[in-house]
Amino acid sequence: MFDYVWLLVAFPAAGAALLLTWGKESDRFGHLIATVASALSFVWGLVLFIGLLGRDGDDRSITDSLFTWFSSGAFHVEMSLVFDPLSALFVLLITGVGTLIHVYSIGYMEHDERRRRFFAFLNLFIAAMLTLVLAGDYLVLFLGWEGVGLASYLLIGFWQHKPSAAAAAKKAFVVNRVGDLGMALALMLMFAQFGTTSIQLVNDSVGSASAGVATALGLLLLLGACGKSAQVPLQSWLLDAMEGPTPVSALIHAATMVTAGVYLVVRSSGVYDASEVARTAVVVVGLVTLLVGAYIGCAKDDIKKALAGSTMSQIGYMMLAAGLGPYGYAFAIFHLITHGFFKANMFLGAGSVMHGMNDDVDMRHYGALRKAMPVTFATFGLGYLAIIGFPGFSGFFSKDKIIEAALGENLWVGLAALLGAGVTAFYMTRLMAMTFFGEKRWRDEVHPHESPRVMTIPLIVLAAASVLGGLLLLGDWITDWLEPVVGHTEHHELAVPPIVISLIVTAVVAVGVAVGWFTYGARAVDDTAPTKVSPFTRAGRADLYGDAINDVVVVRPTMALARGLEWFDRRGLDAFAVGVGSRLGELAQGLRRSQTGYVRTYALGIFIGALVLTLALMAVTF
Amino acid sequence: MNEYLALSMILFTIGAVGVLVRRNAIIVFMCVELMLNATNLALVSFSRQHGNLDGQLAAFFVMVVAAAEVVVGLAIIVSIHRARRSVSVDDAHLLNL
Amino acid sequence: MSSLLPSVDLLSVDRPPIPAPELDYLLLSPLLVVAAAALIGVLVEAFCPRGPRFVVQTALAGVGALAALVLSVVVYTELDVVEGAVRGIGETTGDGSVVIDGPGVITWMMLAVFGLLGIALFADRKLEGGLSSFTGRAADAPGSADEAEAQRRGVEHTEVFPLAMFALLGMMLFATSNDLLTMFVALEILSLPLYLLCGLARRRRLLSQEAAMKYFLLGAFSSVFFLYGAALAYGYAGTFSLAGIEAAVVGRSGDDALLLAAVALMAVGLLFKIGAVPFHAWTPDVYQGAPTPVTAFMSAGTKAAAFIALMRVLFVSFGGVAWDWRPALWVVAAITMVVGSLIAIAQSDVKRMLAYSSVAHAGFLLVGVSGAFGGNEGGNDITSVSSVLFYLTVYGLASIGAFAVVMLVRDAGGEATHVSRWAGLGRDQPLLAGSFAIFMLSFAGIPLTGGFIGKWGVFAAAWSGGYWPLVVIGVVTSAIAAFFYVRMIVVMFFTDAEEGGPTVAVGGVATTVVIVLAAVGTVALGVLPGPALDLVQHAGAFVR
Amino acid sequence: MLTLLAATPLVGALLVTLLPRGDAAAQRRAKYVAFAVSIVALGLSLGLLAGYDVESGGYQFTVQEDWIGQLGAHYALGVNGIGLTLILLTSILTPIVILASFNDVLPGRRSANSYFAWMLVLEGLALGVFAATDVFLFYVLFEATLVPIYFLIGSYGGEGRQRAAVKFFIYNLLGGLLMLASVVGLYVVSRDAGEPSYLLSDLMALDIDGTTEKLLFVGFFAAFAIKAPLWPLHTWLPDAAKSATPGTSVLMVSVIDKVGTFGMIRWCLEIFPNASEWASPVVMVLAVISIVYGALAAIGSDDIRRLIAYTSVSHFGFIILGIFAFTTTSTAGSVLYMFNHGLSTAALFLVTGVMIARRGSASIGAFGGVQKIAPVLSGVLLVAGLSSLSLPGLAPFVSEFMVLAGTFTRSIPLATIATLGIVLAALYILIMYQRTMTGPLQPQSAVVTDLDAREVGALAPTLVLIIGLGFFPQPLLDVINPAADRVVERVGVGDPPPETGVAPPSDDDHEGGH
Repeated sequence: MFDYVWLLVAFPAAGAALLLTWGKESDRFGHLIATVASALSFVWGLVLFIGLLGRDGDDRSITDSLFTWFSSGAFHVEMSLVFDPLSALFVLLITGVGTLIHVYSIGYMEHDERRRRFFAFLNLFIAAMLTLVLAGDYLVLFLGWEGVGLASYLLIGFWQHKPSAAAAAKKAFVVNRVGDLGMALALMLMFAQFGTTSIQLVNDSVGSASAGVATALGLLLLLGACGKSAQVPLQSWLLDAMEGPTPVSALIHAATMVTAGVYLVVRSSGVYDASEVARTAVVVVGLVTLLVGAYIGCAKDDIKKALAGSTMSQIGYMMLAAGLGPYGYAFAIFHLITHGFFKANMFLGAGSVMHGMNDDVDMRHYGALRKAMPVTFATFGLGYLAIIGFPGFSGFFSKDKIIEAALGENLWVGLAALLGAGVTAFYMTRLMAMTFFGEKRWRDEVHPHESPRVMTIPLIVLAAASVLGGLLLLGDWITDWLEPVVGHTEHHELAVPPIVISLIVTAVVAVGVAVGWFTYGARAVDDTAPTKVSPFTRAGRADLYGDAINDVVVVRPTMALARGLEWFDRRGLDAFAVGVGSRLGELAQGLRRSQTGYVRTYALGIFIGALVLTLALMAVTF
Repeated sequence: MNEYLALSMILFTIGAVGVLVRRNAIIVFMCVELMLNATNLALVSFSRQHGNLDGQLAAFFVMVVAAAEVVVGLAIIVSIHRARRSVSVDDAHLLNL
Repeated sequence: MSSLLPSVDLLSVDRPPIPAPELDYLLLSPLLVVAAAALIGVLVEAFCPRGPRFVVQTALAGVGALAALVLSVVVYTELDVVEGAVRGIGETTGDGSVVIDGPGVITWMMLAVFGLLGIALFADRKLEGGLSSFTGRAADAPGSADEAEAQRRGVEHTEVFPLAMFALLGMMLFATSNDLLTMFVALEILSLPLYLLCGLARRRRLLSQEAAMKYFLLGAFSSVFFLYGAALAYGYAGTFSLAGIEAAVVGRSGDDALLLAAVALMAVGLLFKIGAVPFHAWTPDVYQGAPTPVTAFMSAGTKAAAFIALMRVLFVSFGGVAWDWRPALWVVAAITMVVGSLIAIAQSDVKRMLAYSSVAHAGFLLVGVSGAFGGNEGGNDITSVSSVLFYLTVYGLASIGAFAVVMLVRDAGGEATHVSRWAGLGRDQPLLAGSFAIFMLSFAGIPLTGGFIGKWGVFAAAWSGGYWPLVVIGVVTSAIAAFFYVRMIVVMFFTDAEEGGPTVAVGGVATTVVIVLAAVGTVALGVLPGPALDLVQHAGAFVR
Repeated sequence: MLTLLAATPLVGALLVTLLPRGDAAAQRRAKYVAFAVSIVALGLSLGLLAGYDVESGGYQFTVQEDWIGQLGAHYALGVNGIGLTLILLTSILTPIVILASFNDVLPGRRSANSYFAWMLVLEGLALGVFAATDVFLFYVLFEATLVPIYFLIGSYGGEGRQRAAVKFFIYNLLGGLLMLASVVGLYVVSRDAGEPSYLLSDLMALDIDGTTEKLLFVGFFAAFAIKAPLWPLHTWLPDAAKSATPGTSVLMVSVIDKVGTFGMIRWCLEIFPNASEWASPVVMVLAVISIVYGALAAIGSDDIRRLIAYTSVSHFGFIILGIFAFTTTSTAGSVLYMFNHGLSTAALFLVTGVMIARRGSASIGAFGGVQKIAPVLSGVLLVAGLSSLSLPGLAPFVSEFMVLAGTFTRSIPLATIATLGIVLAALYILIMYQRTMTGPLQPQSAVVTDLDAREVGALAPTLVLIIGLGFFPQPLLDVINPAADRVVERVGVGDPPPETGVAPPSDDDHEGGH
């Protein structure tokens, strides 16, 4: 019975289909259907997971070949799902967090007249995301990949009446498409090289291909990963994506979808193992994004954007880990999972705050909310401790391991990661302080209140997970668990024992917290953003000019080219074709004038014609 | 022999040029007749050259045809003259372009 | 001719008896019956009272043409098969002055059909309120009191029927003449009546007379060129007989300059008749000025007769120097297609547009001629002759049909030939406009109309003769030409009628029948051209 | 069978023409009859599909009669997988178009009878074109399709229809006539080799000398490239699409333009394999230019109908690219693409047609926030648009990917540039969607009411097929593959083998059991 992997996808997919086609009468209970679908998926995932636990390490993989998607010539694509240790973890994360967010959304979206559709899209997302992680073929993965992109597009732009939301949705999709370019080319390269796009086969055979192929594959996949995971240089869409309803930000743009890039890299371990260059590229991308994200996180007053910057940064950590090779894969996934918990927790917390603050997102209008919203404060606080890596909390273990691994790889990389940890502590402290501590800076009409039970219970559950997530590392469980997928992890021998590194990290974090507290917690905060700020702050507020650069380098030239070509097509190419016609018309008018009506002219024509004809015939011969 | 042929060609050309330069329809028509007669000259001289009578015979046919043409042609020109009081070929250019 | 009279000194006292030429009356019967119809027509004109004269003349001409058609069919079945270097059917008669062969007889049939259709149009008296389309009394000055008086009294020129029969006779003889002198005489027999017919329009008489004068002067001018060419050919070969000239050309027994000049000058005369550029200038003026029934008849008939004559001269007599004249013909064909199509674009008068279209079609036909393809060894192929015969048939049908429609679209001043006056015709008269559209599509060479198969044939002949670039020019020109045919359809179907648009007169039954027959024929020849193609292929080459 | 199929719409057209015209009831009757006829045709072609032996591939349901012996022309019909696919497309789309066009406002006092009759005529001719296995018959029907479209645009279209109709006609006629030159040449070649014959099978057996083959190829290709349309011969399409009714546009772009790409496979590749190979570098470059150029021009368009037309230029670029890449995958992908593009473009034209008709303007700027008042309409537009940008899970993705993957094995640079098209596709669709459907409702757009039941009924089948074929394209591919195999074999280039082989998956890999 354990091979019904497809049921995992089927529940939410059916939910989505049902809700999208059912009429208005399902408005009343549509959200329940969606939540149940997601929960069923979670339960079934749990059953399968337990089934997997009961097996030997070598046998922990269920392949469910559904049908041939398409097959032509040498190209054969099987619609196959693989439930193995890696995808199992993801399934649980996605359906678990997903279900909680469904529940939360019941409250959050209560007054939205299009709530049914919102839940349909959420279900669609769950289905697509599960397809992504369960795929046994890169093309099926791509199906899920684009499916989550679509769901993300729909949900970012859910409040379509806001032009900014619609624009953000489009931007997310288009930027992701740039990444997809890499994905698509990688898929083609696989087909050309190996005649298949099966994940298993490609990763098994990539070692026997030339290094160039592995590098190309690695870089192309990385491009795809950058798009989906908002890594530099394709990071710009994520901040705008915060236009979506907050549960969406929590589920898609924090906990699950944006980590798909990390999943892709880990899933393609065979490719990256075969190419040093590609691995290095992953590390560089991860590192840069880690710092850029953190930097942006420090400069934002919008609570969701600050969290979004943090998300970029944390995914940077994961990428960094994934780029470290077999040693880092497991830690990347580990951090991914813990991050999924605490970031979802904090986003939902932020949503709860906004719920109480009439959807205001400016932290400068918050302050002292810890009393107005005790549950939210408590759960958010736990998430905060987890993300900054407070000892004992999940983030402590996961981030620690990455920094440790990075140091083992390269001192400078490690130091940069360490710096990132300090900055993380700073901006998260800033966020905490501005939101929950200090003076009230509420607007007059705002009366903060705690959110309803349906929203706080998920917060509590997630907070618990944020605290306890570190348990996965107990006895190196997670590394052992993932070993069949990502290969054996060799422990790096470091110059200093791990405990020393932990201490250093904790110290750096403490410094970050202190700076943050003394800047924002202990002092009064302006309720409008100061305008006289350093260029560094301005750069941070402008997302380090990511949009501006895109605009100048890509968007405007493309649009100008498009408009120019359209003009050229009408006034140039078509005008040429039509012009040939009009020239012929003019020529015709000219020739027409030869018909003067004078009989003597006609006779002249005959005479000259006769003369020419005679001479021509003579000329041919003589 | 060649002299006759040359003369015939000259007459033919004169006739042709006459058609091109004269305005009076009657004279234009006479020029065509001149060309016909140039042809007759050529026919007769070729007949002489080849020593058979076909050419000379043909000349008679041509004369008959020319007479028929006169009949038709004058009828047309006269009717135009009645309508327009003019036999200038340049006056008749209503049909053009 | 050479044996018509013994070549001895005429002054000699000792005269041998003159043998009468041997005539095969059966083979000549189509010619004879048309000639008889024409001559009887003259007598009818003289002796029949005015009252029934129109009917009698119509019937006489109709019967004559019909008899010619039937007899042509009979003759065709009687033709002997000729084997040898030239594969064909037929034989010469009249001491070699006339050749009755496959292509010739098929042209007879074609001409007889065109003649019948033409006569039917001539006979329509409904359009002008009981009078024919021809002027009542040509001698009256236009706009004079006499004219009005003649109009009132209902005077009619019934001479048009014998004239048409004479022209038909000329055409038929032209297509089957086997020596240059006969050909010249036939040329004049066909031309002179047409000159007169052109000047006989009831409406717009000044234009009509002008057309007649232009046609006459230019026609006479060009036929002199033909004659002079014939004289030079005689000078080269010492005979007028086509076969004799062929023998001389093959033997290269004379002066090449003479030969080439002969080819060129005779070509001028013939190209004038078919309306090839630069000898085409008369076409638009005459087509426009002439009474529309006459235009219909001569556009189809003259072209057919002249093309057969052109090919007969070029292929039979001058086949031996084909490599000299083919390139020139290539150029003429190309120029004719291009110029004809281009100027047609700029026309705003339907009749004039059709005239230029006829020029363009002359170009397409010349494409087939310049291919000069006589078929592969032993094959039963589409040759230049057969493709041109087929093209002439479909062109003639569509042309007569189109001009017949022009007759019906009228306003107070007679035929409304300005294109803009045709706006919205498709809505009011879908069948009439639909027929006209069929003719236009056939002219444009759209599949499922005869015009398409026709174009296909001449292009195939040209390609077979190695002239594929000409084929490419031909197809590109077809696209240009399509523009004005399509524009007519746009005007008729897509444009809303202007105020006081033309009324479509109800023509006589005969006119309707003509249009229907032409339309049906055009479509039939497009959908199932097999039998017709069989016929023209079976005709084989010219017999000499 | 094929004759019956093609004749059904033609007879139906005659019937509809002869039905009484005039009052509303008569018009309604004409519409129902036309719709019923098209449904019958659909039933027949489904019967064809059912009776088609997928295993054996090849031409089936063949008919062959002499038509014009002297020319070597036959009345010869037959379908292989490629022809069958397009026949299905034609007979699926026609009823949809007819249903969707029920309430088209026709200019002047033109009758609905002729409008629907012309549509049926077009369907009949298109079915014939896809079934013809004789060049002459094909050519005749190919050219004949110009007439109904010409009338559909010129007589029933919107602003600028006459000009667009004439432009369409002359442009396509020019192409057709160039092909005629080659058709004539083919006759000469075939005759000189023995008996003239235009049968595909006979022509394939011909041994044409190199230069002649190239010449003849160019004539055929020019016609198909204009029809398809390939850059830079595409400029008739935006104008035609702008002026035609949506239904006409669908029939024109989704069905008739496919004759171009179909012709490339059926005639260019099969009769002139060597010349096709000779031309393929140039053609592939032009195809890639089409892809990028069409997409960019679509981004720059303000008129929705022109935009869709340009997207089609881009999509046709993919189809042509796949055909001239000469791999089984890309060829089969191209054929599938023809089908999918037909569906997706039909959905786009029809749904935007509804919008445009209600708003009275086709400018993107004339809409805004329509989603709020017409959620179903906007949903349909979104799905259609997403299929146009080849979202995985929707039908066009599979075909586009097959084309690209096949091309990639031939030329990496071309495939890479072509892949840019997927980014640009996202732009042109989403910009259009964003500007028309989202944001605050524009007051002028308030007239755009949601789809009614009939419109949903017309559009639903396309959406169902688009989604269904996105996941289950294999049944259709099973029909296409054998034919695609043969074509590639005919060209003789052969699929490039994978650079690095992989061990075939053994059954042991399926752990977890069944």
